[in-house]
Amino acid sequence: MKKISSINDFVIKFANVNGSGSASANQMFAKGVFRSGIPVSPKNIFPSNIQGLPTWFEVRVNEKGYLGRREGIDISVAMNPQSYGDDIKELKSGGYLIYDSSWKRDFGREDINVLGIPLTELCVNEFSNPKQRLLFKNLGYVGFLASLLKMDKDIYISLINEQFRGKEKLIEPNVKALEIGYSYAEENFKDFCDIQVNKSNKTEGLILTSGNDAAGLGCVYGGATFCAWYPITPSTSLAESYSDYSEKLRIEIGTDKNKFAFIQAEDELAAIGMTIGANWNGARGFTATSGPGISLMSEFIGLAYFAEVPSVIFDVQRGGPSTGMPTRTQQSDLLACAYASHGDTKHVLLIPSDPNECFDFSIEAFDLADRLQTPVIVLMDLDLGMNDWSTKEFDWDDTKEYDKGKVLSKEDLDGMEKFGRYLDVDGDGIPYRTYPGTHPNKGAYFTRGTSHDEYARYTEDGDKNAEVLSRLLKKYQTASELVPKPVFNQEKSTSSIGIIYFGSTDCSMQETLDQLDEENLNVDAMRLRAFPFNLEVWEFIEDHDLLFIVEQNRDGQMRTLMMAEGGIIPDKLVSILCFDGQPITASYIKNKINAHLSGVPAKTA
Amino acid sequence: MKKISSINDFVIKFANVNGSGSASANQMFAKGVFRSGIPVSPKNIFPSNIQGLPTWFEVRVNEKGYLGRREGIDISVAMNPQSYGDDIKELKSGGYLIYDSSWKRDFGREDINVLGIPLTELCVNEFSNPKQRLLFKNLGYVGFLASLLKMDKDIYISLINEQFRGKEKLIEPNVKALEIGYSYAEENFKDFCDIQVNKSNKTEGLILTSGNDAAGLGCVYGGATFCAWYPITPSTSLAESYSDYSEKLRIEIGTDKNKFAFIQAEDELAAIGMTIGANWNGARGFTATSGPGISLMSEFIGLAYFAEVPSVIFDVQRGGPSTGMPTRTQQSDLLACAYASHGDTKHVLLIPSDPNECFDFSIEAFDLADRLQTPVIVLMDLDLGMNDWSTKEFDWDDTKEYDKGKVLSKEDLDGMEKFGRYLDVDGDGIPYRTYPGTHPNKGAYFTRGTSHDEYARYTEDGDKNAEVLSRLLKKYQTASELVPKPVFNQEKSTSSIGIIYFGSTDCSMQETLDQLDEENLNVDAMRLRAFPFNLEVWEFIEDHDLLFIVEQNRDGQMRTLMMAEGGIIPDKLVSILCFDGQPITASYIKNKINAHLSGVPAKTA
Amino acid sequence: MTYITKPINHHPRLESNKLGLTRRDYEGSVSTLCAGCGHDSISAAIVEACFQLNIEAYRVAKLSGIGCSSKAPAYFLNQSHGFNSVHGRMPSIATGAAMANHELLYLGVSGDGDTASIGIGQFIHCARRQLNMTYFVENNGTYGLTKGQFSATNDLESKSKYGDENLFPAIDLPSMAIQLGASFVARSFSGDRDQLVPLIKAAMCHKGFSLLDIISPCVTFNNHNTSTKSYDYIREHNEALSKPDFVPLGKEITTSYEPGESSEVSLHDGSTLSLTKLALDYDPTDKIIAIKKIQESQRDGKVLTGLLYADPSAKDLKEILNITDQPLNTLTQEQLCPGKSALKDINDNLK
Amino acid sequence: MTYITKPINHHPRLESNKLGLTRRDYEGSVSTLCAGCGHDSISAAIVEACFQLNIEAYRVAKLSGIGCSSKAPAYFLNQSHGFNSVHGRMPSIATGAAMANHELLYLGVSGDGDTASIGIGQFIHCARRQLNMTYFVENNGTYGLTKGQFSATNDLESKSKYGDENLFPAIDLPSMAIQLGASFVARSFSGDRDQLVPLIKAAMCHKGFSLLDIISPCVTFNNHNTSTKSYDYIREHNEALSKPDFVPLGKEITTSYEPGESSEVSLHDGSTLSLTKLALDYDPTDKIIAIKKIQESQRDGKVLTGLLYADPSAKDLKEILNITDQPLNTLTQEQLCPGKSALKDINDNLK
Ligand SMILES: Cc1ncc(C[n+]2csc(CCOP(=O)(O)OP(=O)(O)O)c2C)c(N)n1
Ligand SMILES: Cc1ncc(C[n+]2csc(CCOP(=O)(O)OP(=O)(O)O)c2C)c(N)n1
Ligand code: SF4
Ligand code: SF4
Ligand SMILES: [Mg+2]
Ligand SMILES: [Mg+2]
Repeated sequence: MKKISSINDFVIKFANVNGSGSASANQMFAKGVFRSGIPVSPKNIFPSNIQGLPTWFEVRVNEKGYLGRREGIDISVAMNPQSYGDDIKELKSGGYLIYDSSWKRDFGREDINVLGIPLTELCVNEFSNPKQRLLFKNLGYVGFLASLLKMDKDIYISLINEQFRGKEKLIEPNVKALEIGYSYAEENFKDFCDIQVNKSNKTEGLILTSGNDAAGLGCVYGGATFCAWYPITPSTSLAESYSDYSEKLRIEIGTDKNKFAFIQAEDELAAIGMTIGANWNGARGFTATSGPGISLMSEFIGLAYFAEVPSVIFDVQRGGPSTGMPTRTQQSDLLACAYASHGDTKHVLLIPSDPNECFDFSIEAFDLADRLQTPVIVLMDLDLGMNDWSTKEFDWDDTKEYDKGKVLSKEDLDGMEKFGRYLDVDGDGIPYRTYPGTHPNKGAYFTRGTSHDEYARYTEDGDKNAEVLSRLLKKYQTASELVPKPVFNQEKSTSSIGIIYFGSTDCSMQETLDQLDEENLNVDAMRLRAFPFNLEVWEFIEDHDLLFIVEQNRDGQMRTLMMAEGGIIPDKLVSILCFDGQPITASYIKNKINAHLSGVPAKTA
Repeated sequence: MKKISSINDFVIKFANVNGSGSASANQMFAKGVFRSGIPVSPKNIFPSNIQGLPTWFEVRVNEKGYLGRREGIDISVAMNPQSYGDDIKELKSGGYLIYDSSWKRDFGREDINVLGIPLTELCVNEFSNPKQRLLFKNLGYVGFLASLLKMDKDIYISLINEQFRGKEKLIEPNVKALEIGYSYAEENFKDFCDIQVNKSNKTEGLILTSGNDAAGLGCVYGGATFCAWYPITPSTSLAESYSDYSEKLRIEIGTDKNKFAFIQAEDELAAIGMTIGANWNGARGFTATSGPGISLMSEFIGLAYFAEVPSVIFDVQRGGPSTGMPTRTQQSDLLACAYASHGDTKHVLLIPSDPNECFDFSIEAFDLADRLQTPVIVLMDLDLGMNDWSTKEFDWDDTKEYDKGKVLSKEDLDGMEKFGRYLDVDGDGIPYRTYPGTHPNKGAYFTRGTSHDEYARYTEDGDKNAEVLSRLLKKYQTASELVPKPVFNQEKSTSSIGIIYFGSTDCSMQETLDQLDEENLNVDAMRLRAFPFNLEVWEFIEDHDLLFIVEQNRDGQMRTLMMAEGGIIPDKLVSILCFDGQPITASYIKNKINAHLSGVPAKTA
Repeated sequence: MTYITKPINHHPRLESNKLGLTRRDYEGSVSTLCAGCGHDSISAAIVEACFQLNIEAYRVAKLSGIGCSSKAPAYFLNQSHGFNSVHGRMPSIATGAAMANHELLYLGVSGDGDTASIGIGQFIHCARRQLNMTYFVENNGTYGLTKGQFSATNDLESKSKYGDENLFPAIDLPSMAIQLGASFVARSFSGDRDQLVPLIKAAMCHKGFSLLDIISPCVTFNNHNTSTKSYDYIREHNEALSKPDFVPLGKEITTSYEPGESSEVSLHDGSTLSLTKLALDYDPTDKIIAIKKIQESQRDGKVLTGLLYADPSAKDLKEILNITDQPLNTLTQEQLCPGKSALKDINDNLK
Repeated sequence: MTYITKPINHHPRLESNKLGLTRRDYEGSVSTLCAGCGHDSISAAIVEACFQLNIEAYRVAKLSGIGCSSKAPAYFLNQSHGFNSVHGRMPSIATGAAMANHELLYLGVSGDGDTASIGIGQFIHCARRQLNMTYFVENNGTYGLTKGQFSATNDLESKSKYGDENLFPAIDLPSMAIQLGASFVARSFSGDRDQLVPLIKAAMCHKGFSLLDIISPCVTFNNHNTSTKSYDYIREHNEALSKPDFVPLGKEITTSYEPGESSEVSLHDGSTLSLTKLALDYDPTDKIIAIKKIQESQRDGKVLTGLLYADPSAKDLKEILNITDQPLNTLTQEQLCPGKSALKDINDNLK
């Protein structure tokens, strides 16, 4: 029998039933690999449902640090008879199938290695409480894998100990469950598997966390004191991360009171309204949502744009349109965000590509919003937001100071002749603002979404209003200079072919680039990190004759933005699109590029 | 003293106080000119307020039928001392100023002709009721003008008679008020004025009405039985027109019951939801709104797109962004409408350019929505919607049949093996639908905004969902073949320069084209009437080296759509933009074109 | 999802009703809700009510928003058209649909999140317009589908699965509906089928807006006062894990008690719910008394169940708007289009 | 608009308060509302209340939605920051603002359209959260700014300026607010300054959500029962015109009556409004009684005015959320940023 053989480089997929407690166990498995020093990228593929439906958990283990999704499964932990059919199909020839052999089964494939462990039986024997019997099957297969892959069991025992700190009585049964699986494998499958996890040191300086976790923490570091949100997958855990970290890091010593306000709003319209209200009053506030929420917020986003109130919005994108695929990933809200709301509007977008950057860009978002006095939308996606990534440690420079933008103090006002809220004093399109309650008789003004003049007075004079609208374009120009610059994979462009990509695509792109390099195809690559586009973006485009632009949506929305904003000759922008809700893979991108270059359509559709 | 001299070609502007009853009188003046056989284009320039603020009413009288706004006022009827300053400024040298000389005034300009009529005095003498004294000043100056411009007084007397049909006791005092002004002019300014209205026949086949009136009537003719709306300027009168016409044309004989439902919703989200619900059930339903409403509706528009429920939405655009300039005109909701909602979406837009076309396109909108099973947005603007235009008579062909699209009857279902709501049976991307309650055991399905397969079953299979999304692109392609084609000003393109324009810009554009022709500049022109763009649009673009695209917004939104959808070389698309909330003028367009061609920036900014 | 997780509930008594249909003919697809979810009990009660009323399923329209509860319409009446719309906006869809064809029976299914938070505006205005529909609130005091946040109907100071305390008072939908002019308002409990089925039948037969506020416990994110019993072990386990993702299989909670009586129901988390059934002599036609009763029971920590208020003579929206008896969606072009002749007058009027 | 239409209302008594300010110091820009609009009377009452309470105007934030009423904040307290937001969404702006700085005094001004239709959801949830603000509903039963459509607080069967009949029952905001947990709820009449000013003062001093539902007649699109008196001629004239655009100049309607008494007020269209003031011995601390009273008066066609309900000991949102006493918007970077040192632990936890 052929056996896949590999060290520290494989994909393992767990098939479970939703609500059976598997997610935590699977995550623990991944963390164990990570602790062994090998980068992992676990991905949770879950239904929009709470209990009883199939759910999968795919972990790519890769010592080189390729963290994008990869097609083909090497090891399948098939714990859900409902999905056996699908699970078997995906398994590569020579792969390993692990299943609960309490009920024996023939899987009808000769080219795979089937490993049975009678998990249910073992747990029934060991545990009396029926809930425990169910729950501990999960840790059972984790133990089984630890032995199979020749991992250090103690890593898992410490993980259990850490997890149940404070609930010590839970440690023992959990460890016991782990041991059951471990021993069973030791006894029955010793040295069976040719895939191994060998200790390495490739996770030094890395942490394992999700973009939502990182962004929530970034909001704490960025000085956000206010969050209003409405639950929606996949953004919910971002708001929760902010709340959890705040509960730890933002309690006033002595009084035990909160140095933050966290409000579950009644809907997205209220969430964004509250966010705008808080920022208007000088607190840093944000909201987090996903596609449908962006649609609902769009009237208010237009208000914040036109009345020039800072506000930070996280859009963790999911499969659209409409309710769409709430538990799948896409990058399809670009247009909805960039031009949100009726009338002429343009918004600042930040697009991080890994949790570390989610942390940094959250902080940056508040600075930019305050500096530019406008909504800043941080565009993430489900894959980046909800899955754990092996990412660089968070870093913070204690000398960094918040940029609260152009805010006039009482003293500033005292020294002023006349305050004009919307006067372009500095020629950068950004006016000065005052917080309510600053000065007894100076600096008060009316914030409004109706047409207004430089002194914030209501006007129906079309020319005056047109001046304000034109100044907003100037501000937008300023924004393009302030937002994060693109990241280039090369110091200097040397090819006539360029690749443009952004967001969570990064992890697969790095692999694609290496593959292309191996094939001796010289390409330049640029990762966009923000909208409006800065000069570097246009230069890169200018410098290349052919540009692939890789997006996880149907309509090539980033390409639309580039053409709309930059006057790019469209023929040179070739879209590579993936919109099936799965994270894009390196081989998909590579195939599409090769197919275009060779004139033969790629096989993968 | 210089006097402007002109027959049937001038601009008169009335300056009044809001809420003083002037709008009806001014409208009557315009209608009198129209009845004299000369096309007019009255424009109401009103504040977002109910009473006490300055308001203007500008009437262009032009025998050639140029109905766009024109700069420079020939006659000013200055009834509002608050705005004397502005009103005087706009008056051309040699122009005529009419004012209420009950309070004498020196206007400080030597080059204009000042005509005083002591209206307040005259009315106080004639009427005892204080409300009447105020109200009848308006008819007083109408009478004055009738004499001054040598018009047929009887036209106004019939207009009064018609207006107060059913309230006959109001006729006499109104006529009396008219006579007061008329006699005063006869006595004091006989033959004074060199501007005259001479009877003509240029209004044959024309009517004087607004786009909102026409569209509301079109909805009646188009078979709409349902309207849900929420009041918002400038779309309110569209819904009201539908209701008024329905009250007349849609009452069931015998029972006196309504063959329509008209619901003032609690907000725009409800209005669009109701509209979708009605269409889902097979009735033709619509809603009418303006910018902020579109933003609020965008979540639901995405649902209708993805679940493929027909729905018709009128967006009567006003000055944006945000609450913006609610009583001014713009064409700035193009992007918000074309790509409304998060995720990948594209919507069908119809863009009429005069009330006659508003009528036709309303009818067309229902056919297209039903045929394509998707939202159709009719994009109008305040100028087109709320102002009266001299437009072609409405026409209806009694042989025309409503196209209700692909709907399966009970008999159809009986003859079918298996019904698949989202199956692309005909290869045009448009599936078949069933109305609820059609068949006892066939054809029922679940309409949803979540991902679904061809049988309308919920699915989380990304490939299946991607297939549906791809089919929607095919449908969009079909749509481009079904929507109204552009209108060309020439049979064949003969120039290398083209002009692209749309909507209410048409009236000024015709004048521009004639002016350019006089200057011997040969240009081709195309009026867009719909999105997605059809082949003819692309051919026109292909055929020209330089294209001016004229829009009443800041960001060149139509240009963005063309570049995004068509892969147009951007350098060849030159924007001419006007976004001060006033309807664009012929000379503005002409100046911009000339300036570009000569390389000298135009003076008007 | 095509995976089958739970067996279809086969009714022992396969008797048929006047239409010759069995209960099975009123069922829907297999539920994907958690085992023991109250919402499934409500679906079963709806099936029973339709069976007993001899309803033609294809003349029913099932409408919902988004949430576990809003998925429920897929699990009953397979022969009915369904519309699973967007979060909180089912009432507007229902309004348009019912105006287009008033002859269908409209069942709206919503959750407490869907109704009392994002959807409260549409709920209020739909009730106020007296739309002829039966509006089910499958009320579990939590956001089931998004994993257990508090909803606005949750009781003040009750605790979540994760130990958080609810800080805000509950919105009482029935008293709100009564004040707004709804003409049929009842409250019940998902597990009290004896009370529920007749109430559903009555609501379906009522002309005008009928609200059924049905307490429907959520197995997974149960919302009632934490009284730490058997559920404890799992709760603790869940709290200790970073991704609490274990849902123990629950059983349907049922109860049965007489008018005028009270019943203490044990919930999945071991806490209790105190139900009080309106006495037989309660007169549900006086709004003022109804609201007072509800408020008093609230003050006393009890949940009043039964038919709280009804006005059998109320007009519904179709009548209020004086709409023709022929469904609007069946009017023909001849009935709708005024034709060329009528245009002449209109054109003339505009000259 | 820079045009001046109405003279600033010069107060005869230019006395000053404890801060040394006169009433004029509390005024705003010149009103652009219709002459005689009730909203202007309310602005005047707010000026008076602030003057009497010695409020520092710059420590007040004035928030509103969209509508004639929502323009009103421009017409009082020129030294206060104002936020004229979007239609129906002022409560969310207020919530965010008040959390950012709880030390300012928040005055929210809204209309009945802004609150009871598009804004009912935010109104409800803001009340339920006990936000510390005074919420004014300048209630005229109509959509003034969009020219006279019925609002959801309009009485059933009353007629519009154009003769249309209102088909739906009125939403009663005070009883809704009381049920939702608002801790100060009062109703008054724009023209009853003797009642209004003390109520505004009390509401401003109250901690928690205070609702002032103030009947504020609209001169132009008056909404009460058509009793065809002097207004008639103009109404008829307007109906006959295609664009009814004449607004006769109105006078402010005032009244003054004692607790326990009733007052019949003639409105601009000649119809009457029947006000009843709560008696001196009315106890406004019992919710159940308050709601019953309101309902009974409604049944009898009367409008009950006065302080309907108050709970002086209620907590407000800031307390409920246990937020620090230092306004959040004044916390410094040192107080907010956990710094590099804290990151080490966090990073370690994620390994
Ligand atoms: C606009 C929008 N916001 C948020 C969501 C996410 N969401 C889905 S269901 C739900 C709450 C459901 O709660 P409830 O109505 O009580 O139903 P339950 O699941 O408890 O039965 C939310 C917030 C969404 N789908 N759409
Ligand atoms: C989203 C949105 N929809 C509609 C409007 C139009 N609009 C402006 S004010 C108003 C109603 C105002 O009524 P109310 O709140 O009662 O104020 P009033 O003018 O009567 O004082 C409406 C519908 C708007 N500005 N925004
Ligand atoms: S999460 Fe709660 S409401 Fe949702 S299906 Fe499970 S038990 Fe029912
Ligand atoms: S229309 Fe009515 S509410 Fe608006 S300002 Fe005039 S009187 Fe006041
Ligand atoms: Mg719920
Ligand atoms: Mg109002």
